[in-house]
Amino acid sequence: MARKPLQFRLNGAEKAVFVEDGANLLDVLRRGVGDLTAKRGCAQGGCGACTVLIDGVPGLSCLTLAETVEGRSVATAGGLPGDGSHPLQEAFMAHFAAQCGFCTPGMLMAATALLESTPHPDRNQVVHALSGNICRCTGYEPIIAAVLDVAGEGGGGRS
Amino acid sequence: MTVHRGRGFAAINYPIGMNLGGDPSQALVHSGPDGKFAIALSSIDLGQGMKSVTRQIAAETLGVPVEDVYVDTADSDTGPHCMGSFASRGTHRVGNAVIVAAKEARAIMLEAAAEELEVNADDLETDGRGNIHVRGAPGRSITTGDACQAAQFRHGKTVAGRGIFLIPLSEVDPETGEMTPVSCYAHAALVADVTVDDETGEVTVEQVNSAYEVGRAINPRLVEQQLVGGAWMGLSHALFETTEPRYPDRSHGPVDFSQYTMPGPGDIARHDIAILERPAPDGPFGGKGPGEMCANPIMPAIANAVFNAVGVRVTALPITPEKVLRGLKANGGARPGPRR
Amino acid sequence: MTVTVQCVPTVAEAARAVAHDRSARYFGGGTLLMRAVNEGADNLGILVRTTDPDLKRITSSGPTVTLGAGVTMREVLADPALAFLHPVARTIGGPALQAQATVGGNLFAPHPYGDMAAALLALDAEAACAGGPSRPLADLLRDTGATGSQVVRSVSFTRPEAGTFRFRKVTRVRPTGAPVLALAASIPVVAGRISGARIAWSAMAPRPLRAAETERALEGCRLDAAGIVGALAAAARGLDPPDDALASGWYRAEVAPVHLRRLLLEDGED
Amino acid sequence: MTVEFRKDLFADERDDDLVEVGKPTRRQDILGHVTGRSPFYDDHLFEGLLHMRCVRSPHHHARIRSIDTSQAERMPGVARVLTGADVPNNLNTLLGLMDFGRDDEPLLSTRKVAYRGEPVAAVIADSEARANDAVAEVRVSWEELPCVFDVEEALAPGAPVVNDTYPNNSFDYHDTYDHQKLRFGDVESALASADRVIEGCYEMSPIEQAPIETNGAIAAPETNGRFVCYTSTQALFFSLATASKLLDLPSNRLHFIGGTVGGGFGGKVDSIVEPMALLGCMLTGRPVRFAWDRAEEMQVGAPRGAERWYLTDGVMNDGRIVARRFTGYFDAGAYTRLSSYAIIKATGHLPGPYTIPNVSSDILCVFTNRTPATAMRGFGITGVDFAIESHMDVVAHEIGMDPVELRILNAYRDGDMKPHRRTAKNCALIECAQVAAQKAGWTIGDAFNAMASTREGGGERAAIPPTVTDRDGRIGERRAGRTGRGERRTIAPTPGQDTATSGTPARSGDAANYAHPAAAPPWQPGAVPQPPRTEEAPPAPQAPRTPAPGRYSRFATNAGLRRR
Repeated sequence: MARKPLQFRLNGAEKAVFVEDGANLLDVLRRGVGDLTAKRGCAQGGCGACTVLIDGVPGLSCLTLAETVEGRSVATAGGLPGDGSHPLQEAFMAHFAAQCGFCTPGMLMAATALLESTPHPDRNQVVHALSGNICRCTGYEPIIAAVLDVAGEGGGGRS
Repeated sequence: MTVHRGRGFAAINYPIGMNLGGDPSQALVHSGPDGKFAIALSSIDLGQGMKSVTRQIAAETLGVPVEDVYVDTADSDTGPHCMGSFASRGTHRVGNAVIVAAKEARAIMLEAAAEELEVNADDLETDGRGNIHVRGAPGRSITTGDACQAAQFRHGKTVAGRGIFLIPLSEVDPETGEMTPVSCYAHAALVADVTVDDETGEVTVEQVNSAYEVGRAINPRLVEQQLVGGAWMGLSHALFETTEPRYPDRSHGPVDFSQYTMPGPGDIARHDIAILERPAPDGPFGGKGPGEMCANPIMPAIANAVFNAVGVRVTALPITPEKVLRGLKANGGARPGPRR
Repeated sequence: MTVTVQCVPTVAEAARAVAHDRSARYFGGGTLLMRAVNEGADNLGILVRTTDPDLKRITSSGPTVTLGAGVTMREVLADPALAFLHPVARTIGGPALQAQATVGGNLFAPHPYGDMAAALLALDAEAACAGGPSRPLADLLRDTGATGSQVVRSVSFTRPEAGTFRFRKVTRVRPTGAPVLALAASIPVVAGRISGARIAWSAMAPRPLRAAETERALEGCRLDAAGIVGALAAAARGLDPPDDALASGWYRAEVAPVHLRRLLLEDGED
Repeated sequence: MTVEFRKDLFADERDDDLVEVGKPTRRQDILGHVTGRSPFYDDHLFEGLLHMRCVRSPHHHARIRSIDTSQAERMPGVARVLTGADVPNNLNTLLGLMDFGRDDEPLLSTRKVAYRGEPVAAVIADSEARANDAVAEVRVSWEELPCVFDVEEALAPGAPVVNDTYPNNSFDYHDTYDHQKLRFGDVESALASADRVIEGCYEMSPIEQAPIETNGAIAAPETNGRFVCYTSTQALFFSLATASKLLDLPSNRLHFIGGTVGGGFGGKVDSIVEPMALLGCMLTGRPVRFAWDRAEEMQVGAPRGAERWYLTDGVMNDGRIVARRFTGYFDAGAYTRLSSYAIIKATGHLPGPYTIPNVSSDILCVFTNRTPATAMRGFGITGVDFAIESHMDVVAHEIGMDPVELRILNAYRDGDMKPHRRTAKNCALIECAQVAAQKAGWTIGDAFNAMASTREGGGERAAIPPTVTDRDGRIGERRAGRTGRGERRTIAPTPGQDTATSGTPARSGDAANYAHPAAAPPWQPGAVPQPPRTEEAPPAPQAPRTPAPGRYSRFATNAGLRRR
């Protein structure tokens, strides 16, 4: 099986690996360079657990042919502060917006992309931004509330 | 086109723990040299909050701050036996096992403190903030850390405890079904408000009002997580999900999340919740376990609301637009019920 | 099966490479093919991709709009001159998928996908194929099938007059689920009468297609409840709506006139 | 969304003055979750990791004539191809750990398959892509068999036999019946004297647990002849013990690590991925990962099974429900897994949270040619709750009563006797109904608002009535259209009985006196059931398997569950 060299920036650090032909970015992140924060939920593009940012744009790493990120920047939840001090992380913790935690890294990346392009989204914009990310545990409401909280739009009407 | 409003009600109870009992769980508690505690379980945290609930139960029982407790789950070399995380048994069974283990460790900690303070251990109490006082004389105290250190380094005692909780297995009578299925029940009642489009059969849940009785909310936010997420899943079962959309025919079984539908963030209904707490006599601090029962009442409540809205009784889940539309056609149109 | 990826500089070379080998497939945005690779589909040998900048070109300022086949839904949404297509692009997956899904890929997406294809059919788009002449998109889709080997370079169409283009998508999951059905329409009204209407469906047949009988029934009619009666009666005629987990063919056919009516009478203000 | 705590209710039963219990403390694992560092099973990296993929049946029901793995074994990157012959103890039932039911399911099937997707071989290769390639090269010769999908059709005379261990297509309860019974009072007489008899049929759909993390495990050699297994299981020792049995390996050679799981909802108890990964590891000496893809999770991984419930209520015009009869069918799919047990749980749950003086149920665990069913959130309860609460609405509608008031009127209260003959306590249904109605602005009568779970229960409501039993549904009476109305006998309640075990009631014993439908041969004492057959006979009924002593452990050997 052919292997190709691949160089890209991951959370600001240069990475150089050999990848198998046809490999997706998710497998390269997880097994090639050891960033385990992007999760494999379906490898079909349907769950969003593997969402990363590619040059700042949200992308499904399972559907991204790894070689297409040559020379580009990839951001994962692994680039978020390890102490949970990012406002989104803090809001997810405060709103109990995670249960099993498997969808959380993808949710955080989808929300990061939204807030970078739209710092003060309304609820409808948050719903759209998260619409490609499935959460089986929370019923979405705490996640939406957490993102709105960071956006300064209040916590979703909690009494 | 007419969009009809409808309102449905349902009430349920739910058995806590594995049916018939016979499902023990165990816990091991021990203090490090400085009075920080580790709990070893083989129970699983699959999102329901096992680690967090047992941590609070252990801290309450030990009488130490929750920060002084860490729960480690599921290493078969170090964790004692647990039946598993299912059947709403985690809080009830594992929580009780943790209490037993924590009480044993607490007693050793208090004995060490008693020796240090030269009092009787029966006269000591913990304040939950890391201190052990002589009852009625708060000035005479020792920290839980110092007590644990003394136990290990001066008295040669482990500050540790073992716990198991078991409800013995019940027999089942073949002729009458007589048995002891469970020891306690959680309860819920729920009102669903829906709208039904009588041209497309589409059902939208507009509002949910609910009351859930959970025994004791060990952690109110974790209970809320279960109730909100569980009601979402129940709504999903009611209106969306099936692996076999042509059941019993096996064709068109979904293999991805495009075809296996669940409500998206744009489909969620406002849900206003009341939580009732009638402690279970045998539950840990009265706790039951809300994780499964919370998904159940909304399914029939939605079915009943659809009937109230348009007079179509869908008896097979999920209540798809197609089933509602077929019912409307069979009835010759919508037959709205009384407004409630 | 294990695959080999070839990257070539131009669309023309990509088209030649695809034509050269039966196991070769043109790799666009990857939302469908990459899934097939991940799942070990056994009909894939060579993936041919290209970095040809032509594919990303959008010409949207004049009366003729041209979208490179590699233009993504995200790029459509970023172009204010393409506002009439935003309701289409916005519902095709979440933002991450929108950043990968391309206009060209949507033309050949299997049922139930193909909302953008339906929109382009209603806009009477022409498709420019690599190494061939431009041809009406309707003809291309009719002849090619869902897994065609054509390499499309771009699609072009005449910018619709304000208020004449409409799009309606019915999903089980909001806001971006796969379609139960979708329909797009271009409804010019001349002197109070519909003239030259184009209606296209997705998820109502194995491939997106124009609703010829509905279009004929609308010709010369008023755009009101009485005027569209004939069109509604013809709504599902000539269609072959498939069964899937989202809906049965029966349901799709049953609600097609309902959604057509709502598109014609209620969605006009969008 | 709002959340309120009704601390005013049951306040006298509760100590609200605790330090840590009752506090909204953040989750212990939340920092790991929001940094992406929580260690799920697949987040453990191994040098030289191999990947496993299964060869699965394309047929719903077929005999396996032969399996040829030779071409697959020669494919590049392939380390090993497994078949059922490689599994040391290739027959199991999950509840064997509870000594409940007979072993009926192979890990890798060798003789026949009974559902589409059933695994018959597994390829281990150095990448998933190469494993997939080799899977396509395994040649299986199939002989398709007739199949049955509907639970009632599966019980009809002449239906194909799905599961050779249960040739009647139904699980055997107590070695006696094809169903689990509940008998309390005299339902038929009460129905005959009720003002209204209201019937209904309700169905629960098969549902996927859909955890975002699919089932998976990684097994690797540890030192000193042990194996470590990182797993997504919901039940660590359940999976460990199951692997120990299937692999015929002492449990202390297995080291299972898990506990941080990406959702389960019941879908991660079946303990398939662990023994498979371990077997691959044992036979290759290398770390092996077996992870289901999403399509497998949805269509091969066991769902919440379908259920069909027939309900008949006897109702008085004032809303009192005086009789309720259930006939329930659980669609187990091709193998037992946990369905037989769900039925016991459902039986103990009936007739829902209501005090009804006459209740009976017959619930069958039926084998069909579909994916085996297993646990899911609300296991054994969710489907019947949908049936009961839909039916309560039908009853309210039919008799013209407010649906909330109907529930409160019939709700169980502290001290009431439940049909499984245990006294109700700690009830709160009435209060939940009152609070939910109040929140929604749903007006109910003052009398109903004044009722309470703690009042007016017990007394006459604590009595166990004389109960009519029957011997309908003996094993072997395979037929559809069950009525639950067999020959009737009355057993008197044991005086003073409330929470004690009543013992086995006396039987008149003469089976020839019992009525049987014409379609089924009469049951004969001691006769081996001989259902109509359309294909070759299965192997002779197995003697109960005797475990090799000390090789693997059981969790329970109590007589209550051993009665099969």
